[in-house]
Amino acid sequence: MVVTNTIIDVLLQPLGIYVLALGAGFLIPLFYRVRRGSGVLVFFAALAAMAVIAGLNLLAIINGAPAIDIETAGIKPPFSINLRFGLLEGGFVLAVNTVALLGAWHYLPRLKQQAASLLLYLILVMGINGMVMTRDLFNLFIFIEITSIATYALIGMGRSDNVLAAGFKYVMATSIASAFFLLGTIFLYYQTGTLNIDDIIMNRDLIEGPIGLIATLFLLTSLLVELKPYPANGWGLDVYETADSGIASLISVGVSAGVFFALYKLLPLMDNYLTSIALIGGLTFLISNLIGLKQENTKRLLGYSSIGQMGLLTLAVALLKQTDADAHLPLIVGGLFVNHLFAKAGLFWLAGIVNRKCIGEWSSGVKRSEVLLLGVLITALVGLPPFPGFWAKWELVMLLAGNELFGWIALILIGSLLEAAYLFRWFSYARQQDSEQPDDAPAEASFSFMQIMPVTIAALLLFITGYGMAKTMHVASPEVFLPLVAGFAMWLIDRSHGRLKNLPMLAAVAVGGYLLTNDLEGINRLFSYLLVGGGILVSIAAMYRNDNRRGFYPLLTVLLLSLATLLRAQTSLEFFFSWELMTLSSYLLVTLGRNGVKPALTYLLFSLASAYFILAGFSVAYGATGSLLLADLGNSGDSVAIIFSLLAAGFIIKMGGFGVHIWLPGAYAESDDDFTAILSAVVSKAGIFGLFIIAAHLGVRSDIGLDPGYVLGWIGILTATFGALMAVFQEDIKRLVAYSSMGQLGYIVTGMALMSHLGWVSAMYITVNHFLFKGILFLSIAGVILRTNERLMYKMGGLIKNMPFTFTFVMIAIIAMSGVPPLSGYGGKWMLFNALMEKQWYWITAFAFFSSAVAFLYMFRLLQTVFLGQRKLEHAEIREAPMILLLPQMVMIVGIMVISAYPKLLIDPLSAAIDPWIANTLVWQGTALHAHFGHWNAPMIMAVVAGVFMIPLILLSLFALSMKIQKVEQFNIVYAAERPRRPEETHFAYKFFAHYDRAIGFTVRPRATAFWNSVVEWSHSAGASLRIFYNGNGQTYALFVIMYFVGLFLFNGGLAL
Amino acid sequence: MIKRLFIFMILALMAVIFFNLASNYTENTSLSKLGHYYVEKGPLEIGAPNLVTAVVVTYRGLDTLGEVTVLFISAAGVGLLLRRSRRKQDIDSQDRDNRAEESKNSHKPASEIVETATELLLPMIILFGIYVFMNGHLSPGGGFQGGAIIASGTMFLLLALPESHISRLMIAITESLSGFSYVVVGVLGVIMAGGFLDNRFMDLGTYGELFSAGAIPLIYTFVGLKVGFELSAVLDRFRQYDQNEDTDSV
Amino acid sequence: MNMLTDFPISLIVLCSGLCLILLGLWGMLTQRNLIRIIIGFSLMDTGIHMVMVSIGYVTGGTAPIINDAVAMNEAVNRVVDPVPSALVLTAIVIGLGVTAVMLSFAVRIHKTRKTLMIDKLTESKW
Amino acid sequence: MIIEDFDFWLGKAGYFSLTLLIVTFYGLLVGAFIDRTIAKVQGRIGIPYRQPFINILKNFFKRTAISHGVMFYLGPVFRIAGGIGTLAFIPVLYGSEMFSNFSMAGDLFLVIYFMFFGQLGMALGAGESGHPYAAIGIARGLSQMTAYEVPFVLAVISIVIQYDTLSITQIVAAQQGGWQNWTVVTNWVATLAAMLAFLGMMGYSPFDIFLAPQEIPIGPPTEFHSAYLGLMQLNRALFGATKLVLFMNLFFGGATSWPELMIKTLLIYMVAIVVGVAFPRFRVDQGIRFFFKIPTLIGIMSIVYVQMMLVA
Amino acid sequence: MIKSLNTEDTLENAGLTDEEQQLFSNARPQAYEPYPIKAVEDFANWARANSLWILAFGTGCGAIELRPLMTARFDASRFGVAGRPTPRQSSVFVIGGYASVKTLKRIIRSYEQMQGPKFIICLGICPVNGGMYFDSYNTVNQFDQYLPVDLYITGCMPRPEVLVAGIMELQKKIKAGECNGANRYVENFDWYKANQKKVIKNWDMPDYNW
Repeated sequence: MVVTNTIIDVLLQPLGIYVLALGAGFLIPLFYRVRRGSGVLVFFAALAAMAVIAGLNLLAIINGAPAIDIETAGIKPPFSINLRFGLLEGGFVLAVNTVALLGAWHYLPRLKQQAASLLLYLILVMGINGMVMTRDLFNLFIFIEITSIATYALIGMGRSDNVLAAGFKYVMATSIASAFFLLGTIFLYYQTGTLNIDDIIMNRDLIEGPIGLIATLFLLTSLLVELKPYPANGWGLDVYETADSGIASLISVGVSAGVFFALYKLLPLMDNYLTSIALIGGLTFLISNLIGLKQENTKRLLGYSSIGQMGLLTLAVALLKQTDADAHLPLIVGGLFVNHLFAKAGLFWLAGIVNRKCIGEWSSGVKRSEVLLLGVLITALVGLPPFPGFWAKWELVMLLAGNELFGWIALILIGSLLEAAYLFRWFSYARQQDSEQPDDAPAEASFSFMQIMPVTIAALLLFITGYGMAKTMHVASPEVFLPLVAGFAMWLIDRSHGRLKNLPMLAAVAVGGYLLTNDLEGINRLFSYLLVGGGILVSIAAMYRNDNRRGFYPLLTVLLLSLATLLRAQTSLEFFFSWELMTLSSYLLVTLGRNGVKPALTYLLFSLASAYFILAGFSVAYGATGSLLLADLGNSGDSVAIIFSLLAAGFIIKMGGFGVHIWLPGAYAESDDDFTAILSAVVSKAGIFGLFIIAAHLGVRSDIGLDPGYVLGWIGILTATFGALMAVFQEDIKRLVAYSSMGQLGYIVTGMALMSHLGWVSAMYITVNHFLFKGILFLSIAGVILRTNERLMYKMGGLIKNMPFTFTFVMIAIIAMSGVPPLSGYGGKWMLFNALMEKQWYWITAFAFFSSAVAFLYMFRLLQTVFLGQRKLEHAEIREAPMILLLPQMVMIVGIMVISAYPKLLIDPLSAAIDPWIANTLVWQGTALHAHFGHWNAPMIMAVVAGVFMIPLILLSLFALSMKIQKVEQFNIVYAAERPRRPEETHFAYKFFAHYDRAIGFTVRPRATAFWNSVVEWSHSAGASLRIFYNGNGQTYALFVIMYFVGLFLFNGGLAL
Repeated sequence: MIKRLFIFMILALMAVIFFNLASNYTENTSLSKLGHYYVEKGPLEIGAPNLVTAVVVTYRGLDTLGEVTVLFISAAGVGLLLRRSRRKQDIDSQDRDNRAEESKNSHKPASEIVETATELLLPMIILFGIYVFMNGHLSPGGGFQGGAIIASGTMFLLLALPESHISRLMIAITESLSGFSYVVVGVLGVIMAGGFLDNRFMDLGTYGELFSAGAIPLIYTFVGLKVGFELSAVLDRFRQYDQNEDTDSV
Repeated sequence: MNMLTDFPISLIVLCSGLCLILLGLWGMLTQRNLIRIIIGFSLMDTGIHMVMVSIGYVTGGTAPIINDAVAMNEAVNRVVDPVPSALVLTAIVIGLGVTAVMLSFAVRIHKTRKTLMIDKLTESKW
Repeated sequence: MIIEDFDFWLGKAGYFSLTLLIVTFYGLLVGAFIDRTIAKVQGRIGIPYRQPFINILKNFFKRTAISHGVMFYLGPVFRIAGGIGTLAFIPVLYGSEMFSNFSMAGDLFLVIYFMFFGQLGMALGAGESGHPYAAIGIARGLSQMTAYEVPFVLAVISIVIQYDTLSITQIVAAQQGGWQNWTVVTNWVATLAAMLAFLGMMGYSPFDIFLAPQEIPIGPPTEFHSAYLGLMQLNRALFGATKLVLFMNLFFGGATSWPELMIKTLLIYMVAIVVGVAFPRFRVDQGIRFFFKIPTLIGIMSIVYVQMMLVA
Repeated sequence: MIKSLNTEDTLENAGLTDEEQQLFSNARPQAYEPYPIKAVEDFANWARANSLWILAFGTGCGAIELRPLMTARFDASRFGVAGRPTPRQSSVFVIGGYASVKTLKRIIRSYEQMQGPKFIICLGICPVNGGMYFDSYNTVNQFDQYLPVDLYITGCMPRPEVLVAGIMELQKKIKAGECNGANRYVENFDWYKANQKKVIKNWDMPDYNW
């Protein structure tokens, strides 16, 4: 009994991992011979036990137990081999073993065909564990070799045609790398007389001279090459591409993790080469992601991504070491690692399950659950919240910023963006399933359930670790996660009836929004009315569609609540978290649209670019102030201008500013019609809020002067002008209004840029107004599209007869937008112009005038070609838009009317909210508002206009009484003495402003699109030219390995020897 | 050609690096720290006159276990790589006899001299192998060397008598059991002595005798058996695959 | 000083080992036949083993077997370092394992592709 | 507010009605005058002075009419309400409290923006008529509007800088004390830009393509007739005169009495007429480009000019 | 204010396809009464007489005589005459000589689109009896069979002076309240329409072109 207990004790030690793995490994062939099932059972038992042992020991360490040092042979190190199981080791081992267990599940159908493959897999995992835990250099070599050989064999097991060739290349390259490792080891032994890593590190002074340099570089090269740095990684890519998903995933996450940890262990020896390591890591990250853009093969794509991630990890660890930030290591490296581990492994498994060679082929026949998992995993991999990668990247960037390593930040962000580009491109393919498949047949479902389970668990683990990391970073407040929780709850009822789901969604948002925003004050509170209240108001209209709308309501819940959390963010981290959540959920919502997937990708990429600008801005701020509080942004001293510029750039991109607007029309046009309303009326306000934050904290408090503000003002007004000009030439109704949104947001940007009280009030006033009229417009358009099934305006016409209410609402919205008195638009324009004149921004004023004049063109076009003119024959019978669509519009009409007649109701709270930032300069005389230049008495204007409208109306009516007025039909027009033949001929709508195009159309040729297309093309061709090294020849790859060593040698002063 | 020139240049650079190594190398005049300890304490602590064995089996026992594992997995890997796919086997089975006939014809039977010599030499080779690993702690040699000698016997057998049959089952059982026993011995070291793979849970015995130095002879026996059978298995697999290929290509 | 001290015995082994490594690499990089590449690898491996052994040599040392030939008390000054010997033993076995796997790859490749030329195996690239 | 000062508002309304009558009357008269002037150029006698009045009366005395729908019906109402409203927000006579109309409700921006009110309403009415020519005419008119708006706004910004106010009354006040204080003298560049824009604004040749009587039978009002047309003709007189009053106020020192107003506005009007008689019609894109070239450049110069002037 | 469609008294619009029926109004035109107060009616007639807007539709060879009317030599604008490009705004339709059947169709359409009171002046001899085209296969001989004529100015071709005289004559008639051709047309609508349809074979318009 005692012996048994002792044995169990021994086995529960980390050493038990080896014992169990080896013991089981040796016995599996026997069991397998006896009965195949028992072999599999032993295999799983051992794997599970390995994970459990790691887990138990890690738990003990987390709970305060000291790191476990395992000595062998009863002799003290350095004279015997010892192992260490500390926090980091434990984490790595546990993660790897967990993934290995799940991977085995996924891999089992192939694994169980041979006893050898079972034992190889088991020992491979043990090898990785050994690499992580051992503290002996030569022992490390052995574990590397164990891992390598097991890998070789498992690769060779693959069924794909080229797997053998790929495997041979892999063997060639890694065997050279191992040879280097061995040489390095022996020469280090020569110099230090010991093999114990700790001992070597202690005696690192002995490593000197050419031999020391060369030995260290041998080790470094070997480990780096095993991590597959650019360009010495073609062999790895080939293996990722051709090998079975089970082994590819293990190579990508497990083996790489082991090697990475080995590198980390030996890093104290490499103090002099940290720059090289960082450079290699950084370049690998950047370049492999660049090359990935052009990749079509699913698994090779994952390969590029894997290599990129490893590059990032290498970069991170080198930089952390360089900046002596070891304390952050668990969070950053651990976070990135865990993120990569689960996400990449899950993706490989998924790729194996779906089994499509090219990412383009994912566009048909992929099950809904698989697409969902793909989305989750890709999201995690890209580093979006709430996954660990997000937190780790944030921490990394902040740390780098604290050490003013801004170049690296830029590199990381650019690389991340590139990675997001190709990964989400893949997701886009998967999203556009050719047809909505029926729910899977039950029998198949259970089978696919078993298959997909490991991937699901990986995804769940990502959520859990993400939450854990948030907890570690002290941001896991319930508030921050409320959107996700609510979204999850909505997801649970996602299968229920379409229209019914709206009510719980509204309730969730209302309750959640109230909880989140009821303690806000000042401008945030005003924004909360707009974002949450407005969001709810517009979302009511979503009920007009009765189809199931899978995914719509959960995502909408997340979106609206993340807007609420955005408002209550105190720190830049919370802000960024909510921002990313908003970006992500809105992206996914856009993909739900008719042809939304492609434009959504553009939207996402620009949004991510925006987010990364914001992140960069926050990081600079953190570097300058050392504080994450938004309130401290202003204390950034000299960096204020650059912070302001970065953040403003981010928000401008998100708002579709001039030049970076190309995502906007597509995303607005192709998303669901009611969601477009939310996107334009509500979500775009998040950018304005952001802009307000920076304008308030940076623009005013720190008095950065005019320059950035002036530039911002110009950007705003150019956005307004070109948005309007481009809207003029659209044929698609939604694109027209989308460009119009862009233009209107431009005014707001300009207003914000003014940094004056009146300017801000005008910006906020226009914001509210924009919410009202854009909400109406998009909802009306939703109704029109619902009834006509058309989006091209020239295919509509004369709908005023069928949809009088919609027409009226659109008309009022358009008058409110145009700025024609007496409706609310005028107030905004008046304040904006007055503020501009006060600031002496005359040229901007002129542009603003011009753009508001141009706006008339598209506004009229919208009314004319859709509602007026000739009705098409097929539209004769259509009905008014559904009541549920009209209802929110009515509310908003009332809103427009109220603020038109009594703008004081709106301006007073705005003014009060802005007052803490900039002293109030508004002068009220009764109902009249006086500015330096002019005055504005809205109620009086309203009264006068009503009066002067009545005079001719009465006059006309009087005369009309004396006439016989005949109501006529649409063809009763003068038509040069002929009769019209078809409405299409008589409806002037197509190329409505062709003459305008002839006059100044040259200003709006799609240069921005062309520019961004050329950027895309350029990056693709750059990727293509950077991948010429991957010629598929194993000898070339081997040569690169040697060249890496030579290069490192030369770079690190080899020439001086 | 340019590629070759390039490779030559790179290797020339390597040569320069190696020259740097060599030119800065000075021969050791005294033992390293580790070596010093082992030479000084090894005989007493471990009880094995052959210090290399002491290092291999005990001080760096984990390496040796790994090494055994490497062999084990490479044997398994070779087996995995050179396996015959199931489907092919089914097709083959239909006209196996046919093919066996042909394959027999394609190999000339060994001459009688060879056969006789084999019968004579093989037991001696194996016996020598056993001797080498049993005496590993006393004299140069050890489990690996002994195992290799046994495997060379197998090699000899296969070359001389290509048609001879080697029992897969026996190999598998020996392989697995000896490996497992090795691990068990290691665990016994933890339980009954200082640590994993500690050889001293058995009596150290008299210095210099065959059954001394604790568990080293035991371990070396397992290692020797395992190495021998594994290498044999590798050789056998290559042979069998080769035959398959021949039959396939006919 | 005589030639021996200028060129100690271990240096000769070391240099031979390094040369072998270079030769092996040259073979791996220039030979197109897989078998020759594997031979190149073996050469390189052997070279490394020689380097390892040479590192362990102590001037004038003998085999580290403490028996009648070498007394225990003076062993420290008379024997060579046992550690590299132990390491090289392991390295050899590992090299063997890798070689075996490489060979089986070559065999399989030859069977499925009917070629042993490495530059014919470039299907997966870019 | 309105209840409290009922008497004041009644007075305001009364005087505004008077203004409205005078300006409309004057606008019709001046229309006839201009017509006769053009006739003189062509060697004709031209219409009698009463002709515009008769035309309007005749249209109101039509006995049949058709309606294409509610917006068609309301279009002319919007149109003339725009005209009346614009006038309502302009102080007509300087120094006269009663003829300052409702200019305390807003400033120059209000006037500029309210000008669109009528155009927008009219456009909607014409749109509902379902006639393609109406839509074409509006499209052209709006396009041209965006173009002439640019030099006009630049000139307006220039004078706003000059006088440091947006209030029309104060702009007029600053020009009192002799012709040398008029904007046309003190800021002739801005006046030049504005007068060029004025040509487009008045819709005379060469910028009358949006009416194009033969090509797109008078454009937007193609379908309007009877009383609708009567209202629109009224508006044409009223709105034209209103624009003249605005230009007079901004650039020509305003007026302190009705005769002064009439003389000044007539002279301003003559500018458009002289140009209109002398030049053929521009195509719409030519017209737009024209405004974006020289007039815009002059407008930009006017702002530079006024800034230099203020510095000096 | 807007009179609703009188469903009992609608036109058949047989010339239209079913699909087109809904695109054209099928209301029957109605006659208008003079203003109940005589003075108002007289004043209105005076205004109508002094603001004669001629539809710019040259229907025959006489159209050439309309042009000089506006020039310096004749200057009809003295009498309140002006050309209008759209029938909606015009009050006078000058039939410029012969009316071919093809043109007649357009004349009818344009005339019906004019708003009452509206007047037709026939220029030349052709609308009276066909003139030199009396036996042409495609001109109508008696124009007043098809539309109500208020004034004939005969001759071939009458010079512009005569046209001016005719306009002055028309003014007199209008002032006297004698020009009610529009009402005649409405009152005898069916007769007129039958005549029109007799000569116009391809009647693809609504019966009354509102």
